[in-house]
Amino acid sequence: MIPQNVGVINETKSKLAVKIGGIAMKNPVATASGTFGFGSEYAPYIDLNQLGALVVKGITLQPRAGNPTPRLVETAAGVLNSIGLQNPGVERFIGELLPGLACFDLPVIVNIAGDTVQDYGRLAARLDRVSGVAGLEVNISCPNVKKGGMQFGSDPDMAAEVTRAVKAGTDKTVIVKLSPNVTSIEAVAEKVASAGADALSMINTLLGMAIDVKSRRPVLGNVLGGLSGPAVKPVAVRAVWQVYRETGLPIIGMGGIITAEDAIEFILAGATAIAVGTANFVNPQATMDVLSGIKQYIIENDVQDINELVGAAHR
Amino acid sequence: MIPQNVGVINETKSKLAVKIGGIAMKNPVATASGTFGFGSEYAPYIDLNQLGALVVKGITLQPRAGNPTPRLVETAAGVLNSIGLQNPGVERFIGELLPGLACFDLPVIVNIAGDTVQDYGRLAARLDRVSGVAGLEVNISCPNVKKGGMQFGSDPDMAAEVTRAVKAGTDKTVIVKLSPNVTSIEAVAEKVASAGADALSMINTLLGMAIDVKSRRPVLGNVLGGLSGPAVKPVAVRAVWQVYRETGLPIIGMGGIITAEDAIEFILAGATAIAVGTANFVNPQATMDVLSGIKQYIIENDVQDINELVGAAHR
Amino acid sequence: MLITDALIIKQEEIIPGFHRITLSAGEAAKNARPGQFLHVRCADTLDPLLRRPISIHAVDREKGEVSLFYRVVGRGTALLADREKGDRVNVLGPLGKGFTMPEGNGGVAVVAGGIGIAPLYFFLQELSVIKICANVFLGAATKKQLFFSGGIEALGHNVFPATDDGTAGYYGNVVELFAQNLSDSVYGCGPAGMLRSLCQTIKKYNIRGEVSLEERMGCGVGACLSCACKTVDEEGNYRYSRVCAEGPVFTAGEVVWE
Amino acid sequence: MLITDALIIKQEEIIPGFHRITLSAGEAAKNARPGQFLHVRCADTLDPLLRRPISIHAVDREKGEVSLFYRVVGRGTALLADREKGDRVNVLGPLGKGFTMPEGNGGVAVVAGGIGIAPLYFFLQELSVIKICANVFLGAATKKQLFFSGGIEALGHNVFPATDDGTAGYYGNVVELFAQNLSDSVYGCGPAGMLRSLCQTIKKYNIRGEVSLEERMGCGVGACLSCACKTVDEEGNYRYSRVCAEGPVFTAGEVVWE
Ligand SMILES: Cc1cc2nc3c(=O)[nH]c(=O)nc-3n(C[C@H](O)[C@H](O)[C@H](O)COP(=O)(O)OP(=O)(O)OC[C@H]3O[C@@H](n4cnc5c(N)ncnc54)[C@H](O)[C@@H]3O)c2cc1C
Ligand SMILES: Cc1cc2nc3c(=O)[nH]c(=O)nc-3n(C[C@H](O)[C@H](O)[C@H](O)COP(=O)(O)OP(=O)(O)OC[C@H]3O[C@@H](n4cnc5c(N)ncnc54)[C@H](O)[C@@H]3O)c2cc1C
Ligand SMILES: Cc1cc2nc3c(=O)[nH]c(=O)nc-3n(C[C@H](O)[C@H](O)[C@H](O)COP(=O)(O)O)c2cc1C
Ligand SMILES: Cc1cc2nc3c(=O)[nH]c(=O)nc-3n(C[C@H](O)[C@H](O)[C@H](O)COP(=O)(O)O)c2cc1C
Ligand code: FES
Ligand code: FES
Repeated sequence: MIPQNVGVINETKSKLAVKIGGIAMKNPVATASGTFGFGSEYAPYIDLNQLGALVVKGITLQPRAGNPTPRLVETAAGVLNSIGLQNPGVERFIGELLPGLACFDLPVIVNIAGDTVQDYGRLAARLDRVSGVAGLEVNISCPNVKKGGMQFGSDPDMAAEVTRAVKAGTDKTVIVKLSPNVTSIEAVAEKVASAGADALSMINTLLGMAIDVKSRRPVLGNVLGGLSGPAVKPVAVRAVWQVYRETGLPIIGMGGIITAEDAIEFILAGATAIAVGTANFVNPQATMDVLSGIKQYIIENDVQDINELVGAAHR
Repeated sequence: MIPQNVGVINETKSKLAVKIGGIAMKNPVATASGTFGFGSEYAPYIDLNQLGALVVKGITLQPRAGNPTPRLVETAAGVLNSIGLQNPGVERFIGELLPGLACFDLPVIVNIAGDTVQDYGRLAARLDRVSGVAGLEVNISCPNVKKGGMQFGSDPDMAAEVTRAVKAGTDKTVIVKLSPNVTSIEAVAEKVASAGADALSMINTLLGMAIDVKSRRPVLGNVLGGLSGPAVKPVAVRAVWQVYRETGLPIIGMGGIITAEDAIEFILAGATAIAVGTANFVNPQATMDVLSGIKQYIIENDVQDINELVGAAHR
Repeated sequence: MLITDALIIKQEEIIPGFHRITLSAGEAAKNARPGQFLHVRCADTLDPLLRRPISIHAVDREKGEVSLFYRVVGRGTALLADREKGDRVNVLGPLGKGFTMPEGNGGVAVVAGGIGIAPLYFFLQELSVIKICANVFLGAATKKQLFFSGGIEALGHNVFPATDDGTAGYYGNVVELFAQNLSDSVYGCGPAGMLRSLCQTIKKYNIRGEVSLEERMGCGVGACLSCACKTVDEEGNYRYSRVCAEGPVFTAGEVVWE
Repeated sequence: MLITDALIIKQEEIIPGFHRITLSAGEAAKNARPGQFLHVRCADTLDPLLRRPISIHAVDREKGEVSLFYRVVGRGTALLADREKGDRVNVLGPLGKGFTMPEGNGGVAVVAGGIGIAPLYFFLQELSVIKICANVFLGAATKKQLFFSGGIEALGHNVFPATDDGTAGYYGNVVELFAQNLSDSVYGCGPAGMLRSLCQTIKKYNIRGEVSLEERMGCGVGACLSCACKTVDEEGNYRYSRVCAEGPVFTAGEVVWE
């Protein structure tokens, strides 16, 4: 019996393989930047090797202390955060954190953020030389940092400029992460695509805030924050749907994925891979539960290759 | 004892009075357009006279059949809808529906929508002559109608043009309803303010969609829909907060208000009045529950006049 | 029409996945008419947010009790099934327009597909009060899903079962079975496909017929226009009617099947 | 560190609004150290979404039971209080860094404000295992909120109560009371204001001290950086530490109060 089972599992495995630019993922399930630390935090709960890809917390050139607290507040079926890109900087990331991931058999994607176009170019060039980095996810959309973030992501031309700078700095796969806080996400996607992006990921958080009626003050230390979690899923699925129609680039879809059904919704909308974010907080095994649910779905629905499902809702 | 109580109630009442442009509201609680029909639907459940204002379903020049079904789907702590402005047209509204509201003692605000700038101007002119209409809420943001809606609301100059057309057509209070599906809601607000709007209301629904993983097709008949309900509250509060800083106009705040605390959050962010939408579906008495909660809050916190709270979180 | 925190008197699982819940709701029991529904709040949190429409299945006016018969298909109905005797559940209603009670002495038929018997049982209760005996065509996938046939006979009606797998009664479609046993008027409820063919049969033989429809609902009270269903009036004008207000019961002639 | 659907053995309302819940969670009981917490899923729906951190209050290793002592302050804790014996509650943990158990024979004090006794009770259980007797300064608004003083004495410790309204023990602030009865090391938990003044006292008299802090949490496992708390190291470098990972227990010297 055992060899048979293994056969089934291996078969399912190969049915699940997807590609994001030059990154081969053994399955479509990635982690969303900033929700999964640098991977090791979740190693006690899941086998990281089972993940399709690991996307680490946003990295900047210099270390950042992050925003004042509170940095997180729960909202209806969602979470507002304003971490403010707290991170040890690219050098300490490369020197101290990345080596720990070398023992795992999975592509590591580094999420990068900068205050200037040059920052992005430099980060790309710095990481280009580093083995163990499969690709870069370019955060042009983080709404928490006053300089940079918001502006790059909300202007198609600026977004394209950042993309070009990153592409110029690296031969690794470049994934540009789009913000939903724009009038036309398709317009940003198109410009970013023409600027040479290999793939897109979406969505970053929605700009939001909460006020405490007792203190009559904003809850978050930083006043504004980014909304994530199930609450935003309809917006995220819509964004993937729209951008899939406009560009031919592979998409990593995210925003409120809790279950395998949520993940499949994104795939049907046009995502080649998906990322699990806020759900990790609720259930540290969420990525694995999503993965096994996807396996079940493709078996039950007799899907030969997960890539058949990508964008299937358009047809 | 009885006279004393009456005194307290009257006193509370006057503490609750607010003004939106030329519209005097006895309290800040209005209904959100499209969620409360033409008022009479909720008359079995609440005393309409207790409302601060009634905002009716969107009205167009000609009758509209609306979108194919399904028109509504539940999402996490929210609802996606694509009603498609089904309405009997302005003439039948004036002839058949408005007279029924004459017996109620509350300002009636008519939500209007058009495909062209001229449509808006004509609707305004037509309603200008009609008594029983306290003001117009200009829907430049409905994402459900392919022509009109989306475009007007997402371009500051177009939004301003619509505002001017409506202002030219009427002396009644003109409230422009802003869409959150824009890169900068402040930019739209500023243009609309300079174009002469008397007040703003926000937010309309967020553009979203849902896909059925069984049929692998979009759930809504119209594919895209508008997201409302508690899920969107952080985005709505943020929009009110941002616009309050930029313009001096009174704001009707809405988006996910279920409880009095939610309403107060909007007021603290800068809303002079608030509207209850999706919550009516959950609880037909939601408007009254919100109102009594606001009363309790101002008594407990010894607030002399609700207007003191407007924008208090900025101070 | 009112809102009540109704006490749960009984929660029964008739067969796996099919529940009957009995609520103490005196006002609703007094005012309910067959074909009307309650709009049920299955959870107190914001997720799931909306109420769920469930037809009134049976009424005991003396005890002031209302029963609902429902199938667990998703989160809302699963949460409702979790509630126990002694808990309270918030209901809004009775809502909507019910079946027209037949007058005179023409033959009356009732055609139910699966869970579609839910509102029709109440209709049959009321028929037996006015001493009308109906032919009841009960369709189901399989024998054990032929619900309440004993109870329906006890009310004085004739039951004609039909099953898709032939495990009981007629082997095949319940509408076919009805077509072989026509009557002057017919009342139907069930899956969309079945109602569509029932409406075709009704038109073909030019008999009187009413069907109860389903559509996703927001408010349940006619305000939000989400529960639209395409209808045509006698002059041939098409429009969207509200299932919650103009329905859920429509005449077979009104409904436009697309 | 693990995730369990723990069976509720007991749910007690100690005084209105203050509950103790006892869970069957063998692994957690075995591994827990005083000061650590469980990350508790109070509801199964998406609203509320996040887990809630609650300190481990008491442990019975033999029975494999863990107790939490919590105050109902919002939706999550209210939902937790609604759960009954026999229900299951999903918990993640034990998480975080606990108190350093004292070594040698210096005097040990414990200072708790209100619900702050929650984790300290477990610490006192462990102290009595290693035969250390502590002076326990229990502060509360009023007499009936001086929790577990009998149990603490039964563990062999000395209890010094202080109440804001003078209804029992010292009339005033528990930190003041401690300042009048200093010891070599002190362990504190309670409201932020109280901990701040406790840290000042600790620095002023240059004694050893640890405090358990609270911050809003996302993941609870160190991944999201939301539970930041400003700390300073021995070289005077400021940084944000994670309450869930580097804490919740910090030395008094590390914490930067702003
Ligand atoms: C007037 C009316 C009377 C009804 N009476 C009964 C009854 O007596 N007994 C009974 O079991 N059911 C009845 N229904 C159907 C019942 O409302 C749905 O099964 C229920 O809302 C599903 O809720 P859920 O949260 O369990 O499922 P969800 O998770 O919301 O959905 C599960 C599946 O059901 C579909 N669905 C959800 N709501 C509807 C709807 N309103 N119409 C059609 N499909 C839907 C969804 O597409 C999905 O595939 C009635 C519906 C209406 C409109
Ligand atoms: C490490 C740690 C251990 C804790 N141990 C205990 C314990 O043993 N017993 C106990 O009763 N409580 C403890 N708490 C506090 C407990 O986590 C909160 O009371 C709980 O999360 C509130 O959830 P809620 O849904 O009931 O309230 P919510 O509705 O979320 O909030 C109610 C109020 O509490 C505030 N609040 C919510 N979460 C926090 C937080 N994490 N920190 C500070 N303020 C918050 C909110 O601002 C709000 O005013 C601990 C917190 C931490 C971080
Ligand atoms: C606490 C937190 C921190 C985040 N940090 C980052 C980040 O550093 N870089 C980034 O591109 N996105 C960041 N995000 C956004 C997520 O990667 C993701 O785009 C978003 O949360 C939507 O997915 P979700 O709803 O599944 O969480 C963060 C989100 C959260 C909740
Ligand atoms: C079913 C439905 C219909 C709506 N119709 C309209 C409309 O006709 N015109 C309009 O300006 N807004 C319309 N809206 C938007 C609401 O007025 C409101 O802006 C939005 O729902 C946010 O508030 P809420 O979260 O409280 O529902 C509609 C919303 C819903 C849910
Ligand atoms: S459900 Fe709102 S109109 Fe029918
Ligand atoms: S709660 Fe996520 S890092 Fe502490």
